[in-house]
Amino acid sequence: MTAVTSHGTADLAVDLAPHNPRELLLRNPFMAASGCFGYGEEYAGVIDIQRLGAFVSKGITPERRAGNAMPRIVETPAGMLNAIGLQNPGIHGFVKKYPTLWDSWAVPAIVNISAEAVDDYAMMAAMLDEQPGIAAIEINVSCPNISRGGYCFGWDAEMSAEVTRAVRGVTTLPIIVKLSPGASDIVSVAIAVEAAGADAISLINTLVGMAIDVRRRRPLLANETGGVSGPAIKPIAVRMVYQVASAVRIPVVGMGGIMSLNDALEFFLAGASAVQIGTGIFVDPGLPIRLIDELSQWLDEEGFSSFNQIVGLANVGFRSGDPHLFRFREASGL
Amino acid sequence: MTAVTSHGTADLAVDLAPHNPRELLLRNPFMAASGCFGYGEEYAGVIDIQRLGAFVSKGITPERRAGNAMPRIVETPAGMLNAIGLQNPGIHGFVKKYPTLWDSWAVPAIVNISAEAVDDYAMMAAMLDEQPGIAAIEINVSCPNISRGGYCFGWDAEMSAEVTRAVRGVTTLPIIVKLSPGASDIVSVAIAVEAAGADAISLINTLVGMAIDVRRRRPLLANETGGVSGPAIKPIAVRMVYQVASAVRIPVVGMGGIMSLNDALEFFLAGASAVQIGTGIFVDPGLPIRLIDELSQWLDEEGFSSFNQIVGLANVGFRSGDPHLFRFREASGL
Amino acid sequence: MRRQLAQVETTGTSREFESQVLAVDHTMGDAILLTVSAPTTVVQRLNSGQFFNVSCRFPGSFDPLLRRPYSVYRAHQQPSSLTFLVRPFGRGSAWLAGRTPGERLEILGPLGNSFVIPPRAQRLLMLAGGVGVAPLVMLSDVAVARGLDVVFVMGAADAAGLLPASELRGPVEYVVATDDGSRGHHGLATEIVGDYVHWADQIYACGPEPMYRTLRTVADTHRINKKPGVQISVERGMACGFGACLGCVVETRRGMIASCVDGPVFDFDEVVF
Amino acid sequence: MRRQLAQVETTGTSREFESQVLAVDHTMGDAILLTVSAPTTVVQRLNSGQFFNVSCRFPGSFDPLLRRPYSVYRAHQQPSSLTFLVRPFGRGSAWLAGRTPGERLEILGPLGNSFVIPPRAQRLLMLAGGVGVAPLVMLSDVAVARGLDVVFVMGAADAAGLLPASELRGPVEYVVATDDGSRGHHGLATEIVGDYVHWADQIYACGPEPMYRTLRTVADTHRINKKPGVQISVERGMACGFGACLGCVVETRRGMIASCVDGPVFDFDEVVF
Ligand SMILES: Cc1cc2nc3c(=O)[nH]c(=O)nc-3n(C[C@H](O)[C@H](O)[C@H](O)COP(=O)(O)OP(=O)(O)OC[C@H]3O[C@@H](n4cnc5c(N)ncnc54)[C@H](O)[C@@H]3O)c2cc1C
Ligand SMILES: Cc1cc2nc3c(=O)[nH]c(=O)nc-3n(C[C@H](O)[C@H](O)[C@H](O)COP(=O)(O)OP(=O)(O)OC[C@H]3O[C@@H](n4cnc5c(N)ncnc54)[C@H](O)[C@@H]3O)c2cc1C
Ligand SMILES: Cc1cc2nc3c(=O)[nH]c(=O)nc-3n(C[C@H](O)[C@H](O)[C@H](O)COP(=O)(O)O)c2cc1C
Ligand SMILES: Cc1cc2nc3c(=O)[nH]c(=O)nc-3n(C[C@H](O)[C@H](O)[C@H](O)COP(=O)(O)O)c2cc1C
Ligand code: FES
Ligand code: FES
Repeated sequence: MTAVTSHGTADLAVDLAPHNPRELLLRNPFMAASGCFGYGEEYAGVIDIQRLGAFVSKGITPERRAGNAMPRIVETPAGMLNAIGLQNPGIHGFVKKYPTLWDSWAVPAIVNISAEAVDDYAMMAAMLDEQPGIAAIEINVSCPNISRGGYCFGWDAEMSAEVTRAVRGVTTLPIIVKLSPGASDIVSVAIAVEAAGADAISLINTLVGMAIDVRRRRPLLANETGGVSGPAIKPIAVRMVYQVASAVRIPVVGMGGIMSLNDALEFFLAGASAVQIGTGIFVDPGLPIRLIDELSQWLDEEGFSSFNQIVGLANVGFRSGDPHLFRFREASGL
Repeated sequence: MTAVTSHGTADLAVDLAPHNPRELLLRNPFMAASGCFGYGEEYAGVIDIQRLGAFVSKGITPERRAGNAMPRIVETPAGMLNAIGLQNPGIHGFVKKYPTLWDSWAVPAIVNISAEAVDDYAMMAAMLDEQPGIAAIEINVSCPNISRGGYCFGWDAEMSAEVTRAVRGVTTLPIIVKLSPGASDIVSVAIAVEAAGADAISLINTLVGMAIDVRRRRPLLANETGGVSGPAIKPIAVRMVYQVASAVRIPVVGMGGIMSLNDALEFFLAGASAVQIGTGIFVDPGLPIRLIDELSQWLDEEGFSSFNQIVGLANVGFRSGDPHLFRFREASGL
Repeated sequence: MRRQLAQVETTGTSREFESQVLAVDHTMGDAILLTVSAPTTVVQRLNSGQFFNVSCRFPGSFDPLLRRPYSVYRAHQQPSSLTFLVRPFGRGSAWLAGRTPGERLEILGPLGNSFVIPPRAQRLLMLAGGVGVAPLVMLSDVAVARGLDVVFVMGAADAAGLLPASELRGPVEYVVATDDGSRGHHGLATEIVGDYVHWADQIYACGPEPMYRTLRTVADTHRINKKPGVQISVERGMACGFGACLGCVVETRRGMIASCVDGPVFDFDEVVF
Repeated sequence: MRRQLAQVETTGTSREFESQVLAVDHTMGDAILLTVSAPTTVVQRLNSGQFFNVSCRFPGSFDPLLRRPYSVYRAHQQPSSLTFLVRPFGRGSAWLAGRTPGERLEILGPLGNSFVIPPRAQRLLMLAGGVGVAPLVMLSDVAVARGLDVVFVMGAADAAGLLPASELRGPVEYVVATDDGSRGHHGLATEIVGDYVHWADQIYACGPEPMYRTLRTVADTHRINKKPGVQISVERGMACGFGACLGCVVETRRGMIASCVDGPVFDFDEVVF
């Protein structure tokens, strides 16, 4: 696959798995985020999905899930809460349909996997390794670890690394580990999953939130809590991308509230080699495709010949591998 | 001091330190948040500050601080980022002026203290214990612990408890510990500070965030990172209050993005015995006073004779002291 | 007019367009009729029951963030435009109801499936609860143009909340009920709908969830051999509008179904309340 | 008119009021003059250089969240009102510039200190950069009413960005500069201001930060014994407007000073750039 830019002259291509022989080459750094783009086909008649850098599927689980009761979404200030409950056909139902469909597509398709036990992650990854049409696996570690009393995998560096190692052991597919913003020390988690064999890191998943229905005197979501996404969380996401990008040497994929080229550039300059768009697609389905053209034009105007030149430009410690300096500055001075 | 409600018939009074003989009796559950109300005097000519339930001072540190370079604030979607850098006269400068001034006021004044070492917290608390005009101490644990490489006190249950114990050891003043939302496991921190002698818990402080100036290719804030406040963080705050209120038996003070009575009621129904308003005062200085009257009217309309009756109404596990059930549900099902 | 009843195509034809407010008319209570320009391709392939997702904020603001779905009340060919019935309720609809002619709106659609008039149906009964009247007005227009018989039952809190009879076109029997008895039957619309159930070949309903629960009882009481069929339009909070987020599902006998693509119109007997 | 120069009281008199847009007039470039109603008590105690914090969003929306500060361009007694000069720039000002007469706005103020005309000053030099012209227009009005001599120097990108001469009232010498040379001096306003420095008893400036940096050189070159004094109005992002958040500080020889209460007007020599 060679890089194709439709407008402008700058090279938009980016490899998200430079250390993996199977590589993960994107034509441009704009991806659709997990849970916000179904399995790609939902948007096939709406936008030219083949132009995307890549898309990530809805989270797949070991068994089929009916999802949570309604209501599943609530709007919050400049954002939304969702508690879909991972409604999906399960890995077995999934492999019957999508790998073959995606194999005929030009756009790289990435499968997002969620589980509550390390073995289940590995089981799904092993099944996906044999399938056609799959460009990479994104591991969602924002799940409760049953064997640890439901403590979230993604809050703990060692637990996140364990999942990564297990998946790495069963597949040569590029692996992106998607971090949870609930981790106090996101940098330690990032360093641990890098060491455990992740090809790239994506962040951030939603932050756990809640809204109360004052009239009915109960939480608005049937599930009580949900995940906050959208512009409201952008400053938190940019900060975490900035920190992680200066601490690891593998590519970082940023997301959280991207609604415009300026938002995407914040992530790129902070050190993201690509971005995912989730809630922004709900609000404006044409957004990711439009951003490809806008980025291309911006790079030309600013005199860059390649997208890679802007990654990390605003990040003094970008890929310095020294997380501690930054962590200290962050906690002080607020 | 007896409870006075200016409108309506419902009793709005609340005691935030029911286990402390010095008690912390508020006429109503509306407080001004630290860093958003100066030392009270700034708003003295603007609103009737004496009607507030209480107010919390700007964070005081062991030494005087000039604060960060500019810019110190940036607007974010439905919120703002601040990195003031704790500009304050230091505890010695503070005690020269404010305790005497406040002693002549009817409104309870609470001092917020910040430090980077356990001893410094204790030193400040000991000094405050002897002063007039101080109703309580709010401990801000969202600070880096110098002796632990800058790891934030508030992210760790034991470190937060240590600060609480040290302060408890030197003062009989009511102590409110203000938790950091950066803690992965906020419930453990809450339980630990309760055990260490806190009279009440307040939450949440700001979330660490960042914004990038795309044109200048550097972080917008001179300090790079700052704290996110305002409506954007409300769902996260409500969730944490809900969780903490069901896990501890001491009063919980909620805050984060309150802009209306409905917002305040979300916190009360989630289990907050009082709320603080920060960013909302910037946007609408009359807000906290207006909310007193609106709450009073709402309680009458809904047939409650006392504010205390609504605390925790939407929280099934309110003060059950069983944090684990909830923690599990939270991590699952997103 | 026949073209409006062609088989529904959902996502394949859905698209975003910038629209201009053409007119704002006051109608039932505080609700307004908002007429906005729309591409001819959109207006021509539209079916009754479909809806559009409208941005309810000004450019540069992200609050409120999500688009709001509005059913089509009427579509017009000259000029190519759509009319929505908007009741100011929360912050999105209040913003929308405050627009003035000439202002621009971002609109996405048409979305969703549509009401179906079975080939041999001649007698159509429509049941509207409050602002739920919107999609039934378009459906009624279509039925009248086809020469079908329509009985239109509407319920509202008071007389001001009722659709003015002049808004229904052609020979439609219009029966009303008000909670306060200020016009028509004193009580719920569901209390009078039973009178027409045996007459009707097909029933259509759009209103709040409690209305559907009462309708269930009415239907169970009056229908002997599961006829006539009932089609209802269900209201769910939505995010994407394309079946991608699964935030808007309706529990049916077939499982959790996205109401933005396989709804908002559902076979009443399929839905689990 | 003398009343407008009474000693400034800041927080004690500041208050929030709901205001109505009375007029929107087009002026320099895409900037507008927004005239809004204000209580007489507010208008009467106002001083030139003071500002108001205006909500730039519709009710129910929290984005953009913070109020925007706008200097008073002119105050009117009949009807009691204020005029702001608003240049659509980002999302807040673009929203504000899009308001139409009759709409309501939430306004907080007056805030801040004000320009001071020293007792014996007779010759006032004003230096305006772009939209920074706003507070100097009010100051110029006051000076003219007092019978003082005013030289008003303004710089802008091009002729369209200049304040029309007709907007300055009374006998004011108006000298302009444009970056593109389309009117007046071809270059920066700071390049011609030197000609008047020795003439002036007092200098007032309001414009972007780079203008102040150039002005520093001009002042250092032309001023022999630290006269005339220079008062500048400094622009800082603000949150509270009452000195409570310390988000708007200006670094001065006296330390970090809140520009919302002890500014926006500063003695130029005090400010550390
Ligand atoms: C298919 C369809 C057709 C509709 N047609 C019409 C119509 O013709 N006329 C009309 O006036 N209204 C119609 N609605 C309702 C409309 O979309 C808005 O919900 C309504 O106008 C209130 O929006 P608001 O912004 O004013 O209220 P808000 O203040 O945003 O919301 C009020 C309440 O609605 C719920 N809600 C709103 N949006 C969401 C969401 N995305 N997710 C979860 N819950 C949510 C919440 O419980 C909230 O408390 C339709 C809805 C659907 C689904
Ligand atoms: C005392 C004073 C008087 C002013 N008088 C006028 C006037 O008469 N006419 C006029 O047009 N403008 C005036 N301004 C500027 C005005 O307040 C707005 O900043 C300007 O209109 C741009 O706002 P916006 O919402 O369009 O831009 P935004 O898109 O919100 O902001 C543009 C940029 O401005 C900065 N910014 C804006 N607000 C903040 C904040 N709260 N904190 C930090 N940074 C911020 C940011 O860097 C941002 O990127 C004045 C400002 C001050 C402080
Ligand atoms: C409705 C919805 C469903 C989601 N489902 C998943 C999921 O299944 N797996 C996952 O890793 N992230 C999921 N996410 C998180 C998004 O992929 C993304 O990390 C988050 O929404 C932040 O990006 P945004 O602000 O652009 O939406 C979901 C988000 C939303 C809004
Ligand atoms: C400008 C600013 C300064 C603050 N300073 C402090 C502080 O000194 N100490 C502290 O504990 N919290 C401080 N906070 C946090 C607030 O007290 C509050 O916890 C937070 O802003 C969330 O509430 P809000 O959304 O209502 O503002 C500050 C917040 C802001 C916006
Ligand atoms: S709104 Fe997203 S699936 Fe229906
Ligand atoms: S704006 Fe808060 S101190 Fe000036």
